[in-house]
Order: sequence, then structure tokens, then C-alpha cells
Amino acid sequence: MPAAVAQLSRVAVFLQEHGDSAELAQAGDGGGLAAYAWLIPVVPMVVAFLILFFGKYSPWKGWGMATAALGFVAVYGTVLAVANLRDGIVAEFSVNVGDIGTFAIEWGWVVDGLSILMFFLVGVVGLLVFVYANAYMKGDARYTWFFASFTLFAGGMLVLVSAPNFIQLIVGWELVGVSSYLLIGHYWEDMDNIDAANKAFMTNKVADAALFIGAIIMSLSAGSFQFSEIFTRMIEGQTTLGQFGFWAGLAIFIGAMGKSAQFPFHVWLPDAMAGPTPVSALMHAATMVTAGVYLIARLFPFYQLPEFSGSVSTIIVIIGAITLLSMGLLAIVQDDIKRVLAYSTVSQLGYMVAALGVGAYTAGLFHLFTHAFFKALLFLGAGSIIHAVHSNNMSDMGGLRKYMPATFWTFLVGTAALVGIFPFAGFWSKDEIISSAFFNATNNPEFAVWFMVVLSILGAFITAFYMARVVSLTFFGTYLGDAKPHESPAVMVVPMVALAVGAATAGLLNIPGLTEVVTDWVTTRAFPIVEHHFAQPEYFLIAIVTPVVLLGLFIGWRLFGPSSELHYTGTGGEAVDVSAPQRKVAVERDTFRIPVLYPVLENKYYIDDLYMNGLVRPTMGPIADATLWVDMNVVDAVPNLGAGVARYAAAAVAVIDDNAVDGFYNVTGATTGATGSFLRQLFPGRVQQYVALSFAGVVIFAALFVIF
Amino acid sequence: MTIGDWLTESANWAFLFLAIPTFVASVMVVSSRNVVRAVLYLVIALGGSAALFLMLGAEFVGWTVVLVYIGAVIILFLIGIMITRAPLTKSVDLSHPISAKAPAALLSVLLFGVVAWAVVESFGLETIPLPEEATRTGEIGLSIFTSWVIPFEVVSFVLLAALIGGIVLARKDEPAEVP
Amino acid sequence: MMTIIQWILLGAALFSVGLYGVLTRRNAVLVLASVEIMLAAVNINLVAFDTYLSDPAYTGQIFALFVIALAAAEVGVGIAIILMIFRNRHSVDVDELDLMRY
Amino acid sequence: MQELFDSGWGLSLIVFLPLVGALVLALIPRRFEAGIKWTALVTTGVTLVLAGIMVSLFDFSATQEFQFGVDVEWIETINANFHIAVDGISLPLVVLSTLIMFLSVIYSWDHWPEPHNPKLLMVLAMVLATGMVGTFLALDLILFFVFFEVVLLPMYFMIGIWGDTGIRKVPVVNWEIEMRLYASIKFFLFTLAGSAFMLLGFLALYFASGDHGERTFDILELTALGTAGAFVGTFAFWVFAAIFAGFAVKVPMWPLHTWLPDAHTAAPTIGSVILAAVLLKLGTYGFIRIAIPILPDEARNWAWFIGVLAVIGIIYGSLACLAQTDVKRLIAYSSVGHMGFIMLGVATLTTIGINAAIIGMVAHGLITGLLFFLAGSMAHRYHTREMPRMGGQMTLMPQMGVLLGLAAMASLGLPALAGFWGEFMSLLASFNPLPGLSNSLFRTLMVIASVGTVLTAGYMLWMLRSINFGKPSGEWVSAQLKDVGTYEWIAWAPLVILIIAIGLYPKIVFGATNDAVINLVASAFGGG
Repeated sequence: MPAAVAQLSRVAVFLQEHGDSAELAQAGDGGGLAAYAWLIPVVPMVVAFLILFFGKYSPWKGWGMATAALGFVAVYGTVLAVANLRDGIVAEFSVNVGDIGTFAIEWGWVVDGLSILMFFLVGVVGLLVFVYANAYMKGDARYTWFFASFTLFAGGMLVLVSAPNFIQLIVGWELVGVSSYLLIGHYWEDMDNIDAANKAFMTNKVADAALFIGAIIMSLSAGSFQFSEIFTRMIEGQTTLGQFGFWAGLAIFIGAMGKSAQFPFHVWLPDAMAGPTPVSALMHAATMVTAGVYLIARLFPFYQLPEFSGSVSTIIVIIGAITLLSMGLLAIVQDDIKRVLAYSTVSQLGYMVAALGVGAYTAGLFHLFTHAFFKALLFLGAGSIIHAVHSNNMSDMGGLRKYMPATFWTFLVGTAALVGIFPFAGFWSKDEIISSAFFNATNNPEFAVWFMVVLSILGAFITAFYMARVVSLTFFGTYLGDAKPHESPAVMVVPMVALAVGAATAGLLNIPGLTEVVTDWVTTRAFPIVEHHFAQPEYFLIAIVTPVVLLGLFIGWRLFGPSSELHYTGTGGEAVDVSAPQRKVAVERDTFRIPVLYPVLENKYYIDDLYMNGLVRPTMGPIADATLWVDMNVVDAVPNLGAGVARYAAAAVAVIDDNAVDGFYNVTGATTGATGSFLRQLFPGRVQQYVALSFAGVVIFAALFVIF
Repeated sequence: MTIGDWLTESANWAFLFLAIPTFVASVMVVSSRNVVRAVLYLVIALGGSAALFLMLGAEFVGWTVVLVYIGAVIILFLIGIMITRAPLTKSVDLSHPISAKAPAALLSVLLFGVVAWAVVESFGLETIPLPEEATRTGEIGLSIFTSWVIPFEVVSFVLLAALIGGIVLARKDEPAEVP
Repeated sequence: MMTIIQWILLGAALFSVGLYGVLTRRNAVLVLASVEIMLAAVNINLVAFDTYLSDPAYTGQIFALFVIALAAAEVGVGIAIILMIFRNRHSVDVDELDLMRY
Repeated sequence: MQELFDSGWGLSLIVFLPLVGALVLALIPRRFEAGIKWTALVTTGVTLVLAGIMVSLFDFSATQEFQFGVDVEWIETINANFHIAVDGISLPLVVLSTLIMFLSVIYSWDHWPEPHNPKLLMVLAMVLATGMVGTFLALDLILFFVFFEVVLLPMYFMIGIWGDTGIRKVPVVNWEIEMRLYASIKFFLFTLAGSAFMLLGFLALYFASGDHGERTFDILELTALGTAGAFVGTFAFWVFAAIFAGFAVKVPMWPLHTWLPDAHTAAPTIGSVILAAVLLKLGTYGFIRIAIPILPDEARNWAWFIGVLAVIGIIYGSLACLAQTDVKRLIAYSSVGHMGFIMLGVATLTTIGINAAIIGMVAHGLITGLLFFLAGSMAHRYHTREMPRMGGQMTLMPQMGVLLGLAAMASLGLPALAGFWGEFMSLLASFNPLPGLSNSLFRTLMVIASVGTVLTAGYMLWMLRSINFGKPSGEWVSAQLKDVGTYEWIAWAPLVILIIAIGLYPKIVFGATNDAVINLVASAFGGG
């Protein structure tokens, strides 16, 4: 690393031209703390297998082991985070596990600001979710199995974020994918869930193919799988990456789009809600979907050098911006509370991706950080509600604030953080993204960036609107469900409260000009990060965005709140018996019908249909069938026909031979079918026929020998 | 060497005297319509060949042929014929019909033609020395037990295997006792 | 002056006759008999060449002896097999021995 | 032990011990079944142990050297020698073969296919073992050819006797014929036709080598001649074509693959396992050991063609899988795709590509072996191979379901499992093929092949969906299906462990192959 840092001349020039705030972090190597950080990914992986084999016989049926593992990660991650903030840690370790040609295949772990951020998030959020899951999953037929795959899920993410090279990154990437497949398909008796799991896996696999290609291009051009090595050679100008930079950048970004569910790869995420709610919470907060954002951040030195990735950044900005708005719109029309939150996640991921696209590295990761808290909180809240009312649909809810006060208040904190109410977490992080975009737009007027600025402000409005809708329909009005709602047990409430504290305060860690903890944290990298540094919050933008958000909340409340005429008004307060027709009214009321737009949203922009009818069904159906048909009838026809011709020839010359396979002997026994059938005609016998054939061969060969 | 030289050599007359009956007998073996006669013709053919061996001085081989073939193998054949209840009179289905015989004959003639051609091309009219005296059986024995001892042992194993194999194959499996 | 070719031609002729027999005979016993003729033909060749080459080790003659021994073994096993087939199928017609074909 | 191997007897034992076992088996009467089983087990077990000792004595610092060799005269008149030796390229494959044989015997312990004849089955398996290991070790073309062909007959009988007795409808010519007959004959004729050409190629090389000294069949001498540029021009083109035909049928490469689905489907379980796990590798191994080193110039000329066929195989095999309902047939077609990746690696002619091919061969052997074991056991229990009739296996037989899931994941190239390396590294290699080959073509192939990885995932997930998930259909709810049995566990556990171990620590294979491959490529293509 020091060697790499020493050779940054080209970057130095780059910095002079573009940057004003970038500086190389002065960092230590973390000592033993970093040297033993391999435990972070390894412990959960090992524990996952231990649970699989011994979980049933262990105390708490595997939950104990899983939680202990995550607890270990949380503690280690926190210690690392503190150490990083104090001294800065940049270290990298690799173990060779094989050489292929001149390439070394290595497992390793990288400990720097970025990976520590992820360790911390996965550990802390994961621990809280695991604790929560103990109660949520109680009574599940595959309780132990669940914790085994859930631990594998967290472990895979840790393998991914600790990766110092592409190979390990891909390993972690796919481990996350396969464990999410297991978790989404957890209730596999129902084929719908399996279909959702397959959809997630396949969508990711398509993107992964692109990631493979991107990784291959980068590694081969630079001559190493290792990120630090690639960056060093890139900066020294030793690579042939220049000519492929755009394609490598694009392919890797497509990979990131798959995991981070960016438009148009978002289709798997809402369906992934088929998994148990704790899975959704972790998947949306700290693992899986953040992997794409992490990947772009990890490769940020590549994306910030325009000579390599060039216009990919523009594409990233546009994709992010489209995602943040279009997915927010989809959240409006959902009845399933988890789906609303799922679309909301995609929308927020759009913010992060777009932020990285405009070069706002810290802002993107800061939003990732705060989002982890409030989105985990919202999902746990939703899970708590679902646990109580035994339904995912908001048309079965209503008026729950009376029954579940703790859930209500924590959910409200999460909502505030998500929509960006001062001083909750989302306010600070979203504001930083919009400020960065605006700064870029004014200094470097480019259509894409202006596009993003406008869409992100619109997105803030939409977010406020649908969150107001969710809160109104769920906690206000009359309860419409069948089950008897009740507050969740303490083991579920405590994690929610803990997360609520995080959601409320996490934003305070990075107030421009005041507390720049996260900035210091995530820019502790071996390679310099170039970005604009704000000396103070952009009051001008806050003055625009906050009213927009408040307007969104207000409209949402007006339309769906208890005072709205759309709202089903019972006697208010206590639960009433609500019959089916009234439930139907409730569903009607929920659907906010904007002409033209509504059918589009209802059908998710027709993208799912496009994939199904344009890609999946033709491939699985006609194309596959046609291939098989060709195989059986065309490719295979040559030998079969050859045999057939020989066979009919044989039959035709008055030989008592109705056995199909003898046709084969004609082809090979004699050199040609004709000779075969000729000889067959001569020798109707069986055993003797072969004698005759062989002696005929002898005669021919002998004659040849004599002649030549 | 002219045809005259050849005809004046008395050994050649002896050769013809032995070879022609041998050949005719073997033709009868493959064409006779009576199965027993076919086998008896085989005796003549083999006897002829034994005599030819004697003429070449291969005394031991000749007498072995007489002993093994005429003494033992023929008996086996006859037993085989009897046990398989072959018709002892003339029979048409001993051979394939003429449509199959013709190509077989063609093939045989071709084979003979090719071999004859090859032989004539390579040996021409080279002569073969008539042996002064018959090969001593003792020398053959010596050769067998020095140069050829391993093949000899192998052959003995084969014979043993054939013996056992013949017994196993031909033995009639007694049906399981029904109590 | 005997020529070598007369011996070899005799051998070739007997061999061809034997082959003809193998190809045309339907009775399995006679097929075996034809095989014997082919073997005898081979023996004649072997012994003739032995004399022709005046081999001190008598390779030709000894191989003729081996052939005779193996022929005896072959006939023994052959007849046993024919017996078996006859027992199972009540026929020794080789046309009906079609288990080897598909 | 060191002396045993240094003197060359060690390798000969590994090759011929199974044959000795076969002879012993032949002497044991059919009714002593226990004796037959134990003899087979001990034979393959000792062979495996010997192979293990060979690995422990193998000098991994010189994997490019041929070690423990024997070179004695065999057929003097044509200068064919009994020359066997092991190097880094053949080492993993020898171990794979002996392991698979051992596991097949264990699996057979209580799975005898009908007609019940353990003796013959085991004799054939032992002969197969000798043929396979011999092929991997042979360094003489005639010896190689003999071993290559030895494999043919036992497999033919295995399929023909114990194969599927169902009826196969052959389209185009409208026959209905028993599956096992059709498959066995098709297998036999395809392979025989290929090897006939191959033999011609070998003979041509033999005669051509006469122009540069004594005629020889020795692979090493021919390699030295070939790298020195002895075989060029039209002659070399046709020789390569002949050898290509022999190996391409065995691999099998599209469009010579059609024997494979029939043979795999019809064969009894251990037949399918051996066929998939080892026999297919004879072809790819032949390319690496014979075709490329001896005819490097032609390998370069043919590379694009091999690459294109390989990629067609990947896509085509995967699509054919998507249309399958028969689980064994699906796995069989998946082999076409996977062997496509291996051949793509070979076609790049780079160190990475050939390394990828070898680890791909090992991984495919382990994974597809396991898949066929599982498919066989499932067919044994369900008495059907039709996937639409199955379902809910995770409820019926959870252990079997988990193993199937693992094998399917490994097969689709999940990283950290063995299948990943071959697939990913093949793609990697085809981005930068040997200098002189068309970059743009191979990069296009890379992109298409990566679409193949997606399709692979598609059909594997589809298979899991049909077999493992959902509620068991009424047919099976009350059926008492036995979950994975003891012998099955013993036979499968080593495969599972190796799949994971190689996935995590690919040096198990690369450690042996890398130097050898670098040396091979360097001598054939000058540093490439």
C-alpha cells in the first residue's frame, strides 16, 4: 500500500485539476486488529455450516450460534470503526490458493474505511435483525435451516466486502445470491415463492454474467485480480485498460445494477418479499442490495478517472435517477406493505447509485449508512405488524397505533428518517446527495446531472407521499383485519427501538462543517477519493427540499388519512367486525388512481411482462423445444438416416432382415452401405456372414498389398 | 527350370499322387450331402496331409496328425454327429442354397487367386531341398523344451482349460431334486 | 526339383476349400470339419517353409504341432458347445444361432 | 514405496491392478456375491491408495517433468514401447479416475442394476478402470490407442446389458427400438468411427516421423519433433483433422454429441457416472496431451473452429436442457454444455485456458458424477425419471434434496465450489487468446459463453424447482421413500468434500497443473 501510494503522480495531476478537498488519508495498518479481521467473514461462514449440521442439537436450535456469530461481527466491526476513526486503518492481506498462468488466485481481506463501514453495518444491523428473528420465526418448521441460511447470507456479504480481489468479490457476490435464493424460497411448499427465488437468482445471474465480463476485462488488462494492483497499474499507465475502460466500467456497473436492483433489473426485488420479513430487513438494509453500491464505491478510483470509465459515469447517473423516481412511483400503488418498502428501497438505492455517478462518494455511502438503519427499522416494523395481523396487505390493517404503540412510534421515526425530516438521519444524507448533484450541475453543466437534480427532488416528494400513505393506512383509521392485533414481544421491540435510535441520530455523524465522521471514515482508502467538500449544509437546497417533502406528506395524509373521504370510517378506535364487502372498499380506497399513469404503474411499467413474454417464455418454450427438436431430428438424423438407408437397402435386396440395428452394421461392417448390402445379399447366414465379411476384407487387403 | 525338369523329378509325381486325393477329399468334405461321409472324407484329407508331412521329412508331425486327428478328432466328430441326431442319409439342408454358395465360391477362388498371385510373384520357381533324412524326433523334443518351452506350457494350459471347459459345457445339469 | 510354390499353392487351395466349407455349411459339425481343413492347410505351409528354410530350431514343425494341439482343443470345446446348443435348441443349424445379432 | 514408484512398477500397478482384479473376479463363482463385492472393493481401494501414494511422492516442484516412468520395448517391429509416466497434467485425472471407480464400487454395494449379475458388471468396471488410467498415463500413441479402445467394449456391454429397457422412438426414420440397444450401438459406432480416424492420424505421424530419424510412436519424441516444426502444411492439417475427429467424438463436441444423451440416459447408474466423470475426459485429455503439443501450428489454425464449436455446444446444450423432462437426459445435455466450456479453454491455447480446461475436467468429473449418482438413486426410488412427476423432494427426502441442490449449484458454476474455476477461467482465457488468434472472435465467444452461464443457471434452477420444491404430489405422499442410505453417503461424501475443497482451494488442482501447462504452452507456442 505505501508503495502504491507513492506512485500516484498521475493522480496528483488529476487532483490539481479537479479536486479541492481530496487528500490522501494518513492511515496506519491497523496492527493485529486488521491482521485478524479475517475472522469477520470466516466466523459466520463456519457457524452457518455448524448450524446446518449441529444446529438442531444446540441451545436455541441454532439461533444462539447465529446471533453469537453476528454479535462477534458487530463487536469486531465497532472496534474496527473506532480504531479507524482514531488512527485510520488501511491494510490488505492475501493468501495464495493457486496460480493459473501468471495470475495468482488469492483469498484475502482488506481493512479500510469502506470495508469497515460494511463490517459495522452488517454486524450491528444483522445482530439486531437476528435477535428480532428469534421471536418472528418462532414455530417455523425449518427454524434451524432458516438460521443456517441466514448466517450464510450475512457471511457471504462479509466475504464480499472484505474482498481484496475480483475472485473473492465474485465468490461473495454469488454466495449472497445463492443464500438469498434459499431465503426467498424459504417457504418452498408454495411454488410462487420458488418462482420468486428463481426470478431473483436469474435476474442476478444475468447481471453477474456482465460482472464476470467486466472483471475479466479489468483483470486481464491490468494483469492481476487484485484491486490495489489494478489501480496502481492503472495510475502508472501500465495497463491496456484504456481501450476497454468504457466496456469494463459498463459491464461492472450492469453487475452492480443486478444486485442493487437498478432499473431495469429491479424486477426481482419486490418478488423477493416472499421471504420471511427479517430476511427482507437485512437484505434491504445492509446486505445484498447494497452490494452493488459497495462495488461501485470499491472501484471508485477507476470510475473517477474519466480516461478509463469515461461516459459510464453519465450512464450511472441516468440509471440511478430513473430508478429513484420510477420505483418511488411504483410504491404508491402497492397494497402489500412490504412491497411498498421494497420499492422504496430501490428508489433509495437509486439515490446512492446516482450519487456515486456524479462523484459524490461520501454522500452515496453516507446515505447507504443511514438507510441501513431506517430501512431495517421500517421492515422490522412491518414485520411486527404482519406478525400481529397475519397479513401483508394494508387493506387488512388500519388503526394499529392503539394496539401497537411501540411499533407505531418506532415506525414513525423510521418514516421521518426516510422522507428526510430534520434532524432525522435521512435528512442529512439525502441533502448531501442533492447538494453534491447540484454542485456538479452548476460547475459542470451536463444534462444528466441536471436531470438527476430534478428527479431527486421529485423523488423526495414521492417518498414523502407514499410513506404518508403507508402510515395513514396502517396506523390510523379502523382496524379491518381478522386476527387480533397485539404488540410484539420485547425481543422484537428492543431491536426496533435500538434501530430507531440509530435512525434518529445517525445523520448527525456527518453534518458538513460540523461533524464529518463518516467522511473521514469512508475516505480512509489506499487510493485518493476526489470529491467536492462542503463547508456547511446547503441551506438553499434545504429550503427547497423540505417544503417539497412536507407537501408530499400533507397530500398523502389528506388523501389517505382518517379525515379523507376515501377512507373507510368505522366508529374509530376499537376493532370492529369488518366484513368482506367493506374490505373491498378498503382496497378500492387504497388505490390512488391517476389516469393514464395508474395502469402503467399497476403493471410495473410492463417490464415483468416484457421479460416473461419476450425473454423467459420464448427461451424456455419454443427456443429450447426447437433446439431439442433440431437435435433429435436434424443433428441426429445423419447417423440415424445413414443407418436407415443401409437398413432399407438391406431390406430391399430380398434379405430376410427386419432388424433395425443391422443397418448400422452395413455402414460400418463394410466400408460403405452398398458393399454391406451386397455382401448381405450374398450371405444370408448370420455367423458366417461375419466370417465372409472379414475374409472379403482379407482378400481386398491382400490384393492391395500384392498390387502395391 | 522347365516343365520337363519338373516332370522328370520323381518326387513331384509322389507329390501329385498325394496332393490330388487330399484336395479332392477336402472338396468332398465341404460338399458332400451325407454328413457321415463328409467326416470320413476328412479322414482321407488329413491322412493325405500326414503323408505329405512324411514326404517333407516331418516325421513326428505326420504321425502326430495321424494319431491326434485320425485317432481322436474324427471320433469326436462322429460322436458329435450321432449325438446331434444328424440324418445319416443324404440331406439337402447340410449346406446353404446355391445362391449363397456361388458368392462363397467366388470369395474362395478370389482368396486362392490372390494368395497364388502373391506366392508366385515372390517365390517364382525357387526350389525346396528334399530332406536327406527325416527330422529326428529327439531334436524336435529338444527344441520344444528349450526355445519353445513357454508356448508349450501355455498350450498345455489351453488343453487343460479345453478339457475342463468341454466337461463343464457338455455335462447335463441335473434338474433340481423335487422332494 | 520340387518347387516351393507347389506346396504353398496346395496349402492355399485347401485353405480356400475350407473357407468355402465354413461359409456354406449349415450344420455346425461340418463347419468345424471345414475349419479343420483350413488348419491342415496352414500346417502344410508351416512344415513346407520349415524344410525350405532348413531351420535348425524346427520352428515350423513345432508350430504345426501347436496348431494340432490347439485344433484338438478347439474341436473338443466346439463339439461340447454344439452339444449344448443342440440340447437347448434341438438344432445345430448355424442360421438359427442368431443370438449374437441385434 | 519410493523405490516401488521410482522403478516404474508403481504406475504399472495402478494401471494393471484392476485388470488383475478382473481376472480374480472371473474365477469367483457367481453365487459368492460377497466375495465379488469385496474383491472389487479391495482392488479399487488399493488402486486408489496407490494413487494417493503416487500423489504424496510426486515432486510438485517439477510438475512439468514426467515422473515414475517406465519405458520398455513392447512391439519391437514398429518401435512401439510400453511407455507410461505421470506429470502434472495427468496426475489429477488419474486420481479422479481411481477415486470414481472406488466410489462406484461402494455405491454398487446395494444398488445392483437388473439383470442381476454383479460379477460381470464388476469385471467390466475393472477393465474400464485399467483402460481409463492407462489412457491418462500412456506416452506412446499405440499404447494410448489400445487403452483408449479398451474402454469401449466394457462400456458397450454395460449399457447394452444393464441399460434402460424402455422404448426409444427414433425420429426421422421412425423406428421403435429398445433404449439400451440403440444407445449402446450408437455409442459404440460413434466412438469407433472417431477412433478409426484417430488411428489413421497416429499412423501418419509415425510414418512422418521417419523423415526425421527412426520412426516412433513415442509422444514425447513426437512432441519434440512437432515443436521443432516437423509437421506442417497440408499433411499436418489432415493429421490434425483425423485426430480431431477421434477426440471430438469422445468429448463430445457439437455436432458429434448425439450419442451422449442416449448413452448417459440408458446406462445404469455407475455406467453413467463413469461415462460422465471419466470417459469424456479422455477426449479433452487427448487434445491437451497429443493434438496440441505435437501439432502446435495446426492447433493454432484450428483454434477458431474448436472455439466456435465449443460455444455452440454451450448454448445448444443448455437450450436442449431447458426442454428436457427426463432428469438423466437433462444432466447428460448439461455435460455437452460443460464440456463446451472446457473445450473453449483448450481452444484459447493459453496457459490460463488449458489450466481452466483441466480443472474444469476434474470439477465436471466430480460434479456430474455426483449428479448422476443422485439421479440414479432418485430413479431407483421413484421408478421414473420424469421431473414433472416428482416434486417436494425436500419434504420426502431432505438429505437427497440438499445434496441435489448442492450438486446443481456446483454444476451451474457457483463460486467457492469446484465448477466455478473451469467456467470462469475459460471465459477469462478467451478474452486474451494466444497471440495470433483472433481477439475479436474469441471475445465474442466469451460474451456468448457467458450467456451460456445464465442458461445453465436457468435449467439447473428449473430442475431444482421441479424435483426439490413444492408439495409432494399425491403419488408420493404415502410412499415410504428412503432417504440417502449409508452406502450412498459413503460414496458421495468424498465427492461433496472435494467439490467444496477444490472450490475453496483450487491449488489442489492448479498446484499440479500450472507449471506443466506453462511448460507445454511455452514449448508449443514459444512462451505464449
